Amino acid sequence: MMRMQPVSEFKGMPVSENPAPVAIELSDTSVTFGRGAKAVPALSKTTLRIADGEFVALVGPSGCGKSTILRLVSGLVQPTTGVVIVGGREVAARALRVGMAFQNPTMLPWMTIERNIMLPLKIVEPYRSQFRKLRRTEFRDKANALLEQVGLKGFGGKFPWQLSGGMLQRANLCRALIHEPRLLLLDEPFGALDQFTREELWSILQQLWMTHKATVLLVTHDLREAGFLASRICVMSARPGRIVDDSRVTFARPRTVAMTFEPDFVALNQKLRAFIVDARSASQAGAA
Amino acid sequence: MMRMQPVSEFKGMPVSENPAPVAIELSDTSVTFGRGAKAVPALSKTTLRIADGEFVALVGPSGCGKSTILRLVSGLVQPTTGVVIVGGREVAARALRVGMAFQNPTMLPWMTIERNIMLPLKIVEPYRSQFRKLRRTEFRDKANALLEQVGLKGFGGKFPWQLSGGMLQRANLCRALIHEPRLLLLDEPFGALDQFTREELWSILQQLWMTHKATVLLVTHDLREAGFLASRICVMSARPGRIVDDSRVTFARPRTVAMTFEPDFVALNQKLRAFIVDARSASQAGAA
Amino acid sequence: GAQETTIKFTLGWKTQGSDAAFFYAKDHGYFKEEGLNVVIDQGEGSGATVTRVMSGAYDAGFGDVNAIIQNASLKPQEAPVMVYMLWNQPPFAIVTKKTSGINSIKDFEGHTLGGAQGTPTTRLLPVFVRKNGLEGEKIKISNMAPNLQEPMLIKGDIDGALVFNITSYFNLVLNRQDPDKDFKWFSFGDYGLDLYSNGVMVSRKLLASNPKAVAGLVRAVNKAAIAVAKDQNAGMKATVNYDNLINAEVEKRRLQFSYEKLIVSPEMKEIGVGDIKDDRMTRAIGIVVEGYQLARAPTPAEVFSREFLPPRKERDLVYTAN
Amino acid sequence: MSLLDLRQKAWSAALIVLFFVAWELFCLMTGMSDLILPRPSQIFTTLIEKLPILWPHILQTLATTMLGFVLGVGLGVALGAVIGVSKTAYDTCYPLLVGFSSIPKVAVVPIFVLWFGSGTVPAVLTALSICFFPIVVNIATGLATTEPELEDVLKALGASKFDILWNVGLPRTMPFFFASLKVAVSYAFVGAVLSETVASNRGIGNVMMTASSNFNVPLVFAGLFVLAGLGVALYAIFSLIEGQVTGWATRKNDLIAT
Amino acid sequence: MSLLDLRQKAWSAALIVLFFVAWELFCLMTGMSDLILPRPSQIFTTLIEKLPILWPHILQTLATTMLGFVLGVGLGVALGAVIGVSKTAYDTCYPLLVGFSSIPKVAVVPIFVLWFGSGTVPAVLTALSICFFPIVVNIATGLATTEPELEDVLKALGASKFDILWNVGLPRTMPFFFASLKVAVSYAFVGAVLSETVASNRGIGNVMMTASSNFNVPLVFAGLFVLAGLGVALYAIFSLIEGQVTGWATRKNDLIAT
Ligand SMILES: Nc1ncnc2c1ncn2[C@@H]1O[C@H](COP(=O)(O)OP(=O)(O)OP(=O)(O)O)[C@@H](O)[C@H]1O
Ligand SMILES: Nc1ncnc2c1ncn2[C@@H]1O[C@H](COP(=O)(O)OP(=O)(O)OP(=O)(O)O)[C@@H](O)[C@H]1O
Ligand SMILES: [Mg+2]
Ligand SMILES: [Mg+2]
Repeated sequence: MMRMQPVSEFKGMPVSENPAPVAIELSDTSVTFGRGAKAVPALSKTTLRIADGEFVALVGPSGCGKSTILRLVSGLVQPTTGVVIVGGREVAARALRVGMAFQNPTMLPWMTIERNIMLPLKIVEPYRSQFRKLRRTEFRDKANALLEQVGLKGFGGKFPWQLSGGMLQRANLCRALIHEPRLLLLDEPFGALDQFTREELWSILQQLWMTHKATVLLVTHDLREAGFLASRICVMSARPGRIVDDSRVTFARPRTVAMTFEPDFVALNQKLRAFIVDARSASQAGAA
Repeated sequence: MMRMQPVSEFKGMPVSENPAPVAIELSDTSVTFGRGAKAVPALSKTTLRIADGEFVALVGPSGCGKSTILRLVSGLVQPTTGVVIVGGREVAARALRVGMAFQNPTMLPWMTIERNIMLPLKIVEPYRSQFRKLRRTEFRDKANALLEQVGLKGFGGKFPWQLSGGMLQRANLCRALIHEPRLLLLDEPFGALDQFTREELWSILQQLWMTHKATVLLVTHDLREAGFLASRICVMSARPGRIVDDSRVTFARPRTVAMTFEPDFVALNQKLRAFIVDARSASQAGAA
Repeated sequence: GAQETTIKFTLGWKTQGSDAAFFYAKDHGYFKEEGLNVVIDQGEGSGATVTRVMSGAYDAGFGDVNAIIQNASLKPQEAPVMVYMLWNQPPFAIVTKKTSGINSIKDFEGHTLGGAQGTPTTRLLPVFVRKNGLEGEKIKISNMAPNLQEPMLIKGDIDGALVFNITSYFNLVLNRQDPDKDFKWFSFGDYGLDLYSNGVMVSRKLLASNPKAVAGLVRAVNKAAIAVAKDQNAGMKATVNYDNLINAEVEKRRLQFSYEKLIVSPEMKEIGVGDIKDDRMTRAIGIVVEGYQLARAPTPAEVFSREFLPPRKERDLVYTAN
Repeated sequence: MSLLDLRQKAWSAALIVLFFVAWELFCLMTGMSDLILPRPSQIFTTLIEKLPILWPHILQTLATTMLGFVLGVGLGVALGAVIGVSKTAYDTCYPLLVGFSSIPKVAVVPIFVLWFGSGTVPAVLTALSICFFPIVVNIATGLATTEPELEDVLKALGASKFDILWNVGLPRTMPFFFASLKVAVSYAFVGAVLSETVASNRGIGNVMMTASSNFNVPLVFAGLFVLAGLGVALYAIFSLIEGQVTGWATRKNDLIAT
Repeated sequence: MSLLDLRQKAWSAALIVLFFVAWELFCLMTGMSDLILPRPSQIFTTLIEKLPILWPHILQTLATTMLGFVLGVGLGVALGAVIGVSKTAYDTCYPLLVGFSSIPKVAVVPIFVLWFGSGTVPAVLTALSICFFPIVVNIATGLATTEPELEDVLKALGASKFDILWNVGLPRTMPFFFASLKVAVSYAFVGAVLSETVASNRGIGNVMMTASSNFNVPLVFAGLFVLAGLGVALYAIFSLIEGQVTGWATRKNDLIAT
């Protein structure tokens, strides 16, 4: 078993010193839905820079704007103020190959799971141009291999409504991964899974990241998950959210589940908890 | 702070000795979806008896049939074999006032959150007959009071798609509670919430249960949650699930979040984990 | 031959026995002899024939001269020209049920007459009323489609119908009525409305560009009309040949009716089939101008051209029923 | 958004005007006879000139159409609900209804006239019988394709079939109900006018019939324009209601506009 | 399930037969004249008797209808897609289309005839012009009400508008597309027959017109039955395809049957 390396700088490190090229940059980005009296501020002015190949976890209270940040990065939401730069271009999700697992695993109901998972291959180059040619069965094999990895062997031919909540979520993850994206946006991808399936998938995801070094932005409510997977954890305040803490996680990789029960890891968890408690109470005081 | 009482009989206690009247009874109930070559067994023959006023948590790996059990009890799925008796009548969900929080918080998209939450009042007696009369504003106040309790004050007038995943889940819980059901079926009601919101809601739910003594069947993946809330935890095996363990949880009430970090509680968690690991590996060996 | 001229020809209505001459001419190669390829289409009303020819969709057709008068009044340069007046007598009539208690035209007052909108019978009723000194306000008119007139008359919804006798007579037969015994007929011709009616008309364009074809067409039709007058069975054979859906028995009676009531007349015997008398036409134009409230009365020459008629001796028609 | 909205509306209006201008120019350029296709300017002139005469006819047609339409909507919703809910009704009614609506109503009008006399009753019946089918089809399809997850919300509460229909099925079907109204209202006009041309002493259909036998083609077209105008006016009214009722279903467009 | 299915089908067939029996009895009891409403037995007898004569006419009508229908579906889908996607097109085209479809096609047929001569071309055009509107409306509504969440799946991948239309909008709209086909196909028959009654020497419409002017009412009704039969036959074909394509949307019924 690997030894865990103690971490000293949970907080306060200015992340912008990072020398790697920038994959995602939010500068003073805020989002307000609706207008006038019905306006709902979803995200306060937020500045966030994520380097190429980083694995960033985003944690924060419900409704603070985590999904909104993912949607900004994937170009599904336009910023109300500020800019979003992805892969060097402004809100150009197309500039990078993006894979996104939505919080609500929306599968297209008229397609089988297999075809749902193959969807990115049908849309995204270079797979797109090969889709109609001989490679179709190859792609199908790829989809089924992924399904097997997440424990859904044999469910490729089912329709979405024939799967349980957790199974759908796993299929959703497959769809985000199948085209080997350079930028992976995961919105609570393991929320509906039991602890063991979840831990298995953590390891798989870690393995994937260590081989491909894609940039990953993970939204999660599980601090153990964040600690296990991320190289950096951003904590957000309550709605409208801002980033109130930004910490490096430097445990050695590959990390194991057993590590998460060791004191150092638990200490990290406790620290993060404290931040979130602060953020929540601050916002509640502010609201009162 | 309350002292926690040590628990000795996690396992093996025959539950049928319970003298309270039976609220839910599954006898040799199994469910298979589809037929012929496409048949998917979702639930093995299961026998489960839940007494009136019990708080039962159902845990188990993803896809094992937990939601299917809830759907059996609420009459949404017919058993393939065996019978389901609810409130003394066969698959007569109508016999008891049922409140159900679905795993996927399906709000009717054409109604505001407030109206979605008031839906049970529109359908279920005795509220139904009062709905069109003067009590409408009273009901609205009730809905808004519930919304405030789960931290959604001011969101009653929004439409479902204007809420974040976690907010929807909280609204979903409100809809299950508003008509003060005698039987509460909760399918992972806190899955998309951060730890703190979740813990707050645990306490609220515990409080509710202690006052109203409704029968509760809770599906969850969080063993801490099960331990905190339930008076009995049933562990299911992998698909097609059966109940492999059925334990009493006898910590004194009201339980507090701090209690969940104490050694006895952690020990309970570890024991349950062990069961699930067993169940999973057994099923995987069986499948191989 | 190679030089065949194609003429698109529209009938006045769906296939009827009274159109036998055209089918006979086609079947017996009369058109071919004239170097013509005549394509015969069914029509949507003898008034609509004018529109069809005027618009250029058809070169020629069998239709109502009164509709020509109407159009010639407004657009003398576009209105088609009648070149062969087959129906010498007007078919316009009012038919009443004997049980309705109408014994003379005076009895129309206080009764309801059913009219098909736009048909000459309906349109000319005011002239009929005026010429016969009736009180128009006392006659109620109810509008309906032509094929509803007889059923509604039989049913008693209306007391009389403004009709074409050649159509209505057989409609009553088909409705299992006895049109002679149970019904009274008031023919417009007998009450001062001595109009011409259907004949062969051609477009101004054809007239200008190919007068030889017009002459050929008239010659062929004339020859056929005379032949069918002698042998209606042969005429019916050609008709059934064209459209096997018709009720041959009734249509033969209709064919004979057309000769007996509409074609053969003292005037026809005098001037030959196909021709008109200009003074009678002038009077007829006057009636139409009055009835349709036209701004200008066209001259008979604007409406009818006898330029293409075969010589008088070739236009002796002798009708023998068989 | 309101500015954008205005600009968009202006664009649409301009395009509609453009359509008529193109028509006018087409007629002028090809020297089209007004016996075949009059120019819009001629039609409008005739329309304005003859409006006082046309007015009672317009009211008559509007009244019969609306009556037939309202009855047709009622029948359509009821039949659609039955077909959408019951498989047997689906198998029984659909063939009969498709068969019935494949029959040209011109053939049926005379029967109505002989039974009910000429005038308003057959016009109402024809309007009804021509306009209810699109509503049936859309209501039935909407109900049959309602997501079971939505229905489960009510089923779990022990709701009756009617409760589910009323609270889930019908609201979910509203967008397609309004879609079918657009078809139904225009066909209701066609039906009423059709019947008027067959047997009636009043109404636009009657006017058009007379005008057509007078070779007054501009007046025929004026009648058509009146019909089109009435259709569009009713469409506009439904659109307003639709905007209120089915906003939830077209939220996409809101988001784009934001 | 297959047994249940069979029983259900038998029920439906029985109900349909019952409908005709009721009609027969109604006519017998009221002593209805066959000049107004013939008995089904008379109609079937006439139909079988005249079938050899009717046959070429049936083929003619079927051919023109199908041609008009196919063109109408093409036009309808294309226009519906444009309207469903673009707000400007929605505002521009809807009023024009509602206006156009409020116009009785009887008034338009003569124009087609004057331009294209009588016969097949105006019949095809009339069938087309009468049947495309329901398709437009349902495609447009289906596209406009597609859940943005479904589209987001593709948008996040950087899919083009066309990709989204093809992979999400159209499949999602299929149930309502098929619904509109049921309306469209029956109206296509109406259109073709309408045109044939006005101007054609062949086709069911012509037969019916001739029969009607001969007061051969049983033959008129035989023609109507042929039309209804053709409509139902095409409906049955579409139903088969529909079952394959839109099964996902009606999964509810599967669950009930399970
Ligand atoms: N389409 C929308 N229209 C209006 N408000 C919206 C919309 N989408 C999100 N919001 C609001 O924006 C805020 C942030 O939403 P977001 O989905 O980003 O939260 P989140 O951090 O992902 O929460 P959760 O953990 O519960 O999923 C919420 O208050 C929500 O109500
Ligand atoms: N409608 C259906 N048709 C076919 N199979 C179904 C259907 N609903 C559920 N299943 C199957 O039944 C099994 C149990 O599903 P269920 O939803 O009860 O699981 P679960 O225990 O709730 O899982 P999770 O924790 O992932 O929500 C799954 O394997 C699923 O594929
Ligand atoms: Mg979220
Ligand atoms: Mg579940």
